Amino acid sequence: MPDSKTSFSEISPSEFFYRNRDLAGFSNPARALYSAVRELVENSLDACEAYSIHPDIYVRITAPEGSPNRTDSNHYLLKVLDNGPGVDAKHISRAFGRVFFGSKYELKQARGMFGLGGTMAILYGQITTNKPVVIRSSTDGKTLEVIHMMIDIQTNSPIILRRESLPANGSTGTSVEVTLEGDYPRASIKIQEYFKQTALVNPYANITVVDPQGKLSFYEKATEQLPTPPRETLPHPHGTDVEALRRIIKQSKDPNMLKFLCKNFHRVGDKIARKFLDFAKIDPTMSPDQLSNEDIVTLTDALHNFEEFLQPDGSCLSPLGEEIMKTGIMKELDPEFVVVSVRPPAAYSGFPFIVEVGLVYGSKQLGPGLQLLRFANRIPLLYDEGNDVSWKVMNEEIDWKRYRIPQDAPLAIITHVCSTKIPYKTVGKEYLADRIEVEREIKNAIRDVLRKVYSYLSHKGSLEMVKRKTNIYSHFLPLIAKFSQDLSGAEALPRYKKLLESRGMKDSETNTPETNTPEKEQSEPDTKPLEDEEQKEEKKILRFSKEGQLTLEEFADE
Amino acid sequence: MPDSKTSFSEISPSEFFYRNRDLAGFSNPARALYSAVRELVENSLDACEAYSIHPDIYVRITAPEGSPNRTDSNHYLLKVLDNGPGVDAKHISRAFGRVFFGSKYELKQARGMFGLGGTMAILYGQITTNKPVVIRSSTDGKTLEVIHMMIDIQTNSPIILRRESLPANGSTGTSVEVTLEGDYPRASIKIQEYFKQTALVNPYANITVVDPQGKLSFYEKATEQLPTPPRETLPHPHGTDVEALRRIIKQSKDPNMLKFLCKNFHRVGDKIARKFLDFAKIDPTMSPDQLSNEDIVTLTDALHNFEEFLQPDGSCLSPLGEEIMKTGIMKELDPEFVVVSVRPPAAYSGFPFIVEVGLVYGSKQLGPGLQLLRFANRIPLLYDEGNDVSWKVMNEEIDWKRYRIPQDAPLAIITHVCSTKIPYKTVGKEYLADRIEVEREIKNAIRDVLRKVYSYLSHKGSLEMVKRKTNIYSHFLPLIAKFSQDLSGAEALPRYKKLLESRGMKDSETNTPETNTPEKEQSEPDTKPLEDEEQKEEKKILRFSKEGQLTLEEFADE
Amino acid sequence: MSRGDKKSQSSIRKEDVRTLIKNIGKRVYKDLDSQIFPTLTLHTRSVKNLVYDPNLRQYVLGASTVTRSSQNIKQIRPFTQLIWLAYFTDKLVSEGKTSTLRDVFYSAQAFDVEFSDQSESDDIITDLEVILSRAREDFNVYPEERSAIFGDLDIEYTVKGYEGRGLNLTSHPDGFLIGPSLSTAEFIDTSAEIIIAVEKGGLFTRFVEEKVHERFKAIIIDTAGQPPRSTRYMLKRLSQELKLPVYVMTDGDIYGEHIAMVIISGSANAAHLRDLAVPTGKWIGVWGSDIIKYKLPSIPLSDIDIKRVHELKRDPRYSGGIWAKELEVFLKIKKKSELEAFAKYGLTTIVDKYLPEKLEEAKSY
Amino acid sequence: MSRGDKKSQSSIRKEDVRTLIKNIGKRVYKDLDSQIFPTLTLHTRSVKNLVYDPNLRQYVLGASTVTRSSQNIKQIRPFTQLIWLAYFTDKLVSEGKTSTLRDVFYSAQAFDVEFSDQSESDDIITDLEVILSRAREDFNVYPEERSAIFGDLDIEYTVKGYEGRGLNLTSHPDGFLIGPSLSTAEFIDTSAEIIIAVEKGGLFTRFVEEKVHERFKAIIIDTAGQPPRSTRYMLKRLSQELKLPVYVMTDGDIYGEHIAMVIISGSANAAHLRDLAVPTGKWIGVWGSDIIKYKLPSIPLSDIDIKRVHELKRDPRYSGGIWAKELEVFLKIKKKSELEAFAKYGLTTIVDKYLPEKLEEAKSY
Repeated sequence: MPDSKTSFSEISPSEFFYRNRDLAGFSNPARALYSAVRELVENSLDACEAYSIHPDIYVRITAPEGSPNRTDSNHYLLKVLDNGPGVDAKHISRAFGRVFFGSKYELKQARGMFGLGGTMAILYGQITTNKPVVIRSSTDGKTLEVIHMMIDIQTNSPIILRRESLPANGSTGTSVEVTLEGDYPRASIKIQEYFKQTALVNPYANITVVDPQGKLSFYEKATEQLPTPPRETLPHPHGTDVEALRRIIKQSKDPNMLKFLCKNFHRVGDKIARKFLDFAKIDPTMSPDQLSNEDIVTLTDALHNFEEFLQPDGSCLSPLGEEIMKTGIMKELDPEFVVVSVRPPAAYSGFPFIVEVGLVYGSKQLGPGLQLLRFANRIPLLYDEGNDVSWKVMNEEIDWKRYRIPQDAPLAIITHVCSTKIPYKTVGKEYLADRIEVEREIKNAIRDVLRKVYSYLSHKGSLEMVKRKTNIYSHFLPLIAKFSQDLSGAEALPRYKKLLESRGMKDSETNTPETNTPEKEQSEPDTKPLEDEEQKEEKKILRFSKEGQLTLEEFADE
Repeated sequence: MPDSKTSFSEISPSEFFYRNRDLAGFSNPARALYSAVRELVENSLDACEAYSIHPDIYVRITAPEGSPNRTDSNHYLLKVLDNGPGVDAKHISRAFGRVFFGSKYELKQARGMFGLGGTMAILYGQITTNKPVVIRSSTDGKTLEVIHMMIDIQTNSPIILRRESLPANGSTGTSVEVTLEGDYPRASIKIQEYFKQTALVNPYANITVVDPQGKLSFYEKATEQLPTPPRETLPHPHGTDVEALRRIIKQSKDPNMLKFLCKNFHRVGDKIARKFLDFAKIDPTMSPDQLSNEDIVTLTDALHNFEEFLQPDGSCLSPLGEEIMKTGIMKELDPEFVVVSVRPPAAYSGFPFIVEVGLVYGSKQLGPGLQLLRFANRIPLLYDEGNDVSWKVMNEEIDWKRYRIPQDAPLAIITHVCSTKIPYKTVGKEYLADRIEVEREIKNAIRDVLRKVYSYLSHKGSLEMVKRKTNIYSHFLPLIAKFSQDLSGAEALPRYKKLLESRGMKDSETNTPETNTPEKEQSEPDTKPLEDEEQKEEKKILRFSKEGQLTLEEFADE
Repeated sequence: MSRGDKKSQSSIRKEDVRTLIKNIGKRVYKDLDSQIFPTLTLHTRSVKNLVYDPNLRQYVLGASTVTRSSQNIKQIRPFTQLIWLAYFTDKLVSEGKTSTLRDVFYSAQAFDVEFSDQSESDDIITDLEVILSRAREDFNVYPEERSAIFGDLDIEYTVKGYEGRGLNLTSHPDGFLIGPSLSTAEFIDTSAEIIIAVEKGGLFTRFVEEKVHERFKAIIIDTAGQPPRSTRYMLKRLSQELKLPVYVMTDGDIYGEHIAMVIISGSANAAHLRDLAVPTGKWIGVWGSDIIKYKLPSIPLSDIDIKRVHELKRDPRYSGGIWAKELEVFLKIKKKSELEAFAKYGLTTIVDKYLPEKLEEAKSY
Repeated sequence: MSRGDKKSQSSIRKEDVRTLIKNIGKRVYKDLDSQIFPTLTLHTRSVKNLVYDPNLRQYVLGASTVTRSSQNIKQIRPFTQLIWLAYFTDKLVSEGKTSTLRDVFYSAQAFDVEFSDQSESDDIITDLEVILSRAREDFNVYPEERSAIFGDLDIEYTVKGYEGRGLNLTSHPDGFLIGPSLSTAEFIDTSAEIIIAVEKGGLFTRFVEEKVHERFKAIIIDTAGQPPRSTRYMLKRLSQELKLPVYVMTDGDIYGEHIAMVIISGSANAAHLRDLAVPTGKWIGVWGSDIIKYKLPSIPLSDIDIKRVHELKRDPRYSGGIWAKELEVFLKIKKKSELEAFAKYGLTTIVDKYLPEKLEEAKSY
């Protein structure tokens, strides 16, 4: 048999993503422009927050100057400037010019997940316009490092075309200028929505955007409060696989298994470690070096199956928190009513995560009908809503009827999942897989906010009713008296006024009907919807249309 | 500012996919087992076909032997053995132990797209079970190369644990044995469906599958005819970006632009090259080396915008063709009626593709209601149907009412897209993006098969009618005569028999009512549905339910 | 010939219901006058409190009761509406006027006791029915739908303006609407020996044309599908006062069977009422077995039909006799036919052949 | 008092239709006898051939025709069915029987010309209407739905078995069904001066109870929603033969307005027929402006309602007068009310106040 037909070759990571750029969200000019904007903005936000700096981001999209002999209508110059800590001179070229080189490979929450986005934007710019990227960075406010460079895709390495050190203007930060093919007219709606929603979950950031028409949008910060920056964390036993375990063993110098466990795993103390070793039938004094390949597999299984490990704590996570989330919502949506539910930390496969859900009622910015805004690690997710776990929960897991929310209520649900590892289904970071643990937390949080809006709306309704009729008894009792007089043929009205007075004394009963109703068990239709909701099999009565609007399916009676 | 907070690091491609294995379809034990099976099987099929060998694939999934001190219920040994050309001894370890090393990086049609799948299966096995993979391969039928190896994920390189050369049994081929964590009970339905559908589009292959319960399924080949293997092709001008152009220029030694174009691009001859150079205002005698960076961008734009380049031909593609597709369908579905429509080659962004669509009516293997089977480069696509372009076309672009197909008709549509580059949306290869060009071809092919089934069903109806009443005139004319006699009060029947005899002579008219009807323009209701369908705005009357079943939405009249 | 012998039945009934209504008012008045928050107690209408009475062969309300109190802030509004309805219907009866369900909904607005929608006012009307154990027709509240009657029956109106005027129900060959006047008319004289209720207006017209009333000495009633309660009440009165047997003829499907069942055994929705069932009535067809026997054109049962059969099989009213037997036949043959299907054999076949055969057959079961 | 002066109108009409039907048969017979494949030519009923006639204020069929030929293998079956239908209805008319649309569907089976479904047989019935330019009621085919009439009108039946028998239409206070007998009855005498058609049975009963027939010298007709054609035909006859003005009272919404429009100007579906419109009729309410004027309880228009308004605005029948004006009002106030809404002011307000005011108002427009 000839062997000439099969020729083997190797490609670099850059080459891989160059060939398969669709995978990273760079599938067409409109989508690519959107992806480039968000990847660079998210890098900037991550950098600022890691140093507890209030982000001040400037984004400009323009047609590039020059190029007199051709039309550049579809080539855009994208500039993203931040006030972050800057990038060390020695790292700049690789950080932006090498795929799989970056600062996002630690076990802590960050917007970036794949260490890929910024480089992809630059790579895409280069293959569509052949223009170098210009990076400016200052880490001390004194010197500004300026680098013009391109990427050698075949070797996955930067080619520096020009490099200079200039005096800086006193502030630190990084700016990236990349020229790329784009389609702003088609991308503009998503880009605007992206900034609007980014401002919503990052209300401590100033963001300035100048579009190709020169229109400036300024999203001003509404709070000085920054979320606590996440800390790097040790791996949780439940999320440890054979490969990870082997690496830890190799790196650690711990004399015995007990120490080894306590030092290298998240929330494993002496007591739990001993319990675990007993469970796994491993001698606590044994040296980790002695573990055979077979032992490592057994140990991994044991780590997965031991149920007494503590759940991950949230120290490596940086949720928005109720206050910041409310601030952002108030700022961008200005609703009549807002409520936020922050769930305690939970974990899937050993990765900790926190779900935060906001509910907005009566915002003029939102149309009628239910809307869903999705966020993950403070990134808005704008594409492929129908595949997302939040969408699934709202569509299939919530019994909307119970909350008696009018069909066209101006309601928005805002879900935010933060985690050391967001379970994205694609490199394009657009939707979350339906991990059962995440699904459960989202469900509980949504139910929580729905309960609150239900009670808000009920109370609002009650108050309005009470306002309209200062005393419900004084309205109805005279009517009962009149009708009964007529029916009984009596000559005068019955002496019911004393009764009315007795009611007048107990005015509280009419003012807070929700809480003081004495015969609560009889008023079933009102309280039932909120009882035992967690246990009961739920009926699905609300469906999202393709546009994300909520529509009601009536159940016709037999 | 301190710089200690930002620590940069680099990861290898293996490391990247190790961390993000969800992206490649290895998200949980059930899905991972399924993905491992298909990646290895598809490698085997690709290898055989490249050498025009009738594939003979043996797949076995078993619980591994040994390991007395632990339960191995979730660890499976997967073995895939083929009769392909084998892998050269010098390539084996890297081909299976290095991400981004492979034989699939040429511009021709193959099942593999990312050069990733086989290695991912091995990598996943290793990180879940810590067991080495065993690869056996013979390229000459005399020597069998056996390699036990693992992957050093951090460096993306194979670690050979044992290597031996043994005498072979006379046949060439490769076998891979990988031990991995799996969940066969949950994966089994998809795996079975996978083999069933694979047999459908690869009817020239023998496939033997032994499941963990020892049950053997044998999919026997039904034809000796192999599809023509695809040839590697030159890039098409429309699909060339700046980076690609630069590389071609660097490699080529052509003296002038005219030669350069003719030699390096798909279907560019002297005449077209001259026209193009005139269009791009480039001197045909200019040396390619003289092109500046700026020129390359201008040239790329010109290559994209020149509309007179020929469409890619199908030489680099290997469609199944009508005959093989029908054979596969008959073999696996045994339907009452089958029709296949093969579209001419088309292209999106310079990548050639061919759409083939089969339609099956009345198969006992299929339930009632419309079903969709999707294939790309002879791979069945089983997940995420709702996101696929074929689903979109069937759901939104086809006016089912025109084809008068009963709501619960036992109908299956089989779409096969083959291309040098399938526009997958994810590395998991589960659904195709809705590229407009692909969408159009699928739409046309589906309409074509629907027209054919329509005429089949109509004709079937007519024949049955004719069978029932040998002569339609001899049934109705006497009735007309009788009623008219009664109405007119005449004493005898009218003398209509001569008329009947005249009809008896022209028997053809009753036997082929579809073609010989003289007043066709009057029989509007029957022919209208199939006219002007391409131009008219279509109503959408059929929707898929979540399960892929077709349901009818009635349009109520005013 | 048979003759109704309770001449003033209808007017007695009306007086009776007024007394009951007034009693509610008196009780409430007394409470109020004693500075007690008045309450009303009525039988619960929830599904749990529905009891099948095998002797009556109908559903009745069980023992469970619920108390509506004017003291309860959530109940005072429906309580007032109920008292208002008593007041309103008392006026209706005394003035000899009728009201539709829809009218009740709107009328409340003038008295500041408005309902949020008609289902709410319909509910209160049913509450009053439960309290009084009387059908709403007894207090002059009617739905819109009406069916028709034809046959040799002399009636005498009791409604205002027509008191004492008589009519023979063969005098209009399109049939007479069964409205408030006819429901409350006295039955004076008849030569009829049976009552035949048919499900469809088309067949009703056919029966009249083919003189079924003369040939079979029958009074014919068009139930117009599932008969409105006024028609069921009419059937009940005809059966009881004239002592005539009632035969029901429906389409050959389970919906037809259920129409017959409701006429004969009452409906679950009206479990609180006893005067709407004709327990001696007989369903004479079209049975599932007739579809076979008469080779009727038929269409297959749909999935919904089959689901419905299984539901009915769990209903205790269907637990025996022709009811259970024919359900099984439908399930077995999976076909249904319409009354009009007999037209295949000529328009009059159903009268000339089917009807006499089925009436004969009915004697023996 | 007015008096119908074409005494035998109905029977003349029947004879007339039989002649027309028989002529079809004769023509077909002649062709067959001459060894020619018979054909029938009729006006096309496609939307393209619908023409609005502003003088008649109704849709009529245009000049385009279509020929059905027994030579065409695809047309011979419907051709035969059409001839069969002529044969069948000729029998119906001669024997004085009626048939429902459903009966026609089943009856065909006996003659081996079966229809695949009722819509097919309904289509053939319409074809026959087009050929004869006569409504199906003229050849004794009736739909099932029926509405009712009440008022001082003496009629004389022409149907078999009742020939010459008379009836006064006040003799049954629940109203008389408008069925085949009444449709074909002769109008003998009346003291009525106007005809009032109301959309709803509930209001019809109210009008009877409140003696609208006496107080306003009116014949009252319950159209039961969109009136069946037999009722529109009845209205046409009452208007023409008795020379009485017709007033239409509907719910205060665009569907009500459209019911009035169809009564007055005919429907697009019956563009081939001229005897179903009452061009002198007047819609007296409930208008959109009445909702405001009388402060009626109302509900908001739905999106579908609003869409429907825009559709109607494009309809030439709505291009002026009260029709256009009130459409605009509905669109502006975005509300609708029902007739029953007047019950808010008491059950009799609609009769005591609204009706006289609107009748007065109708004089001036």
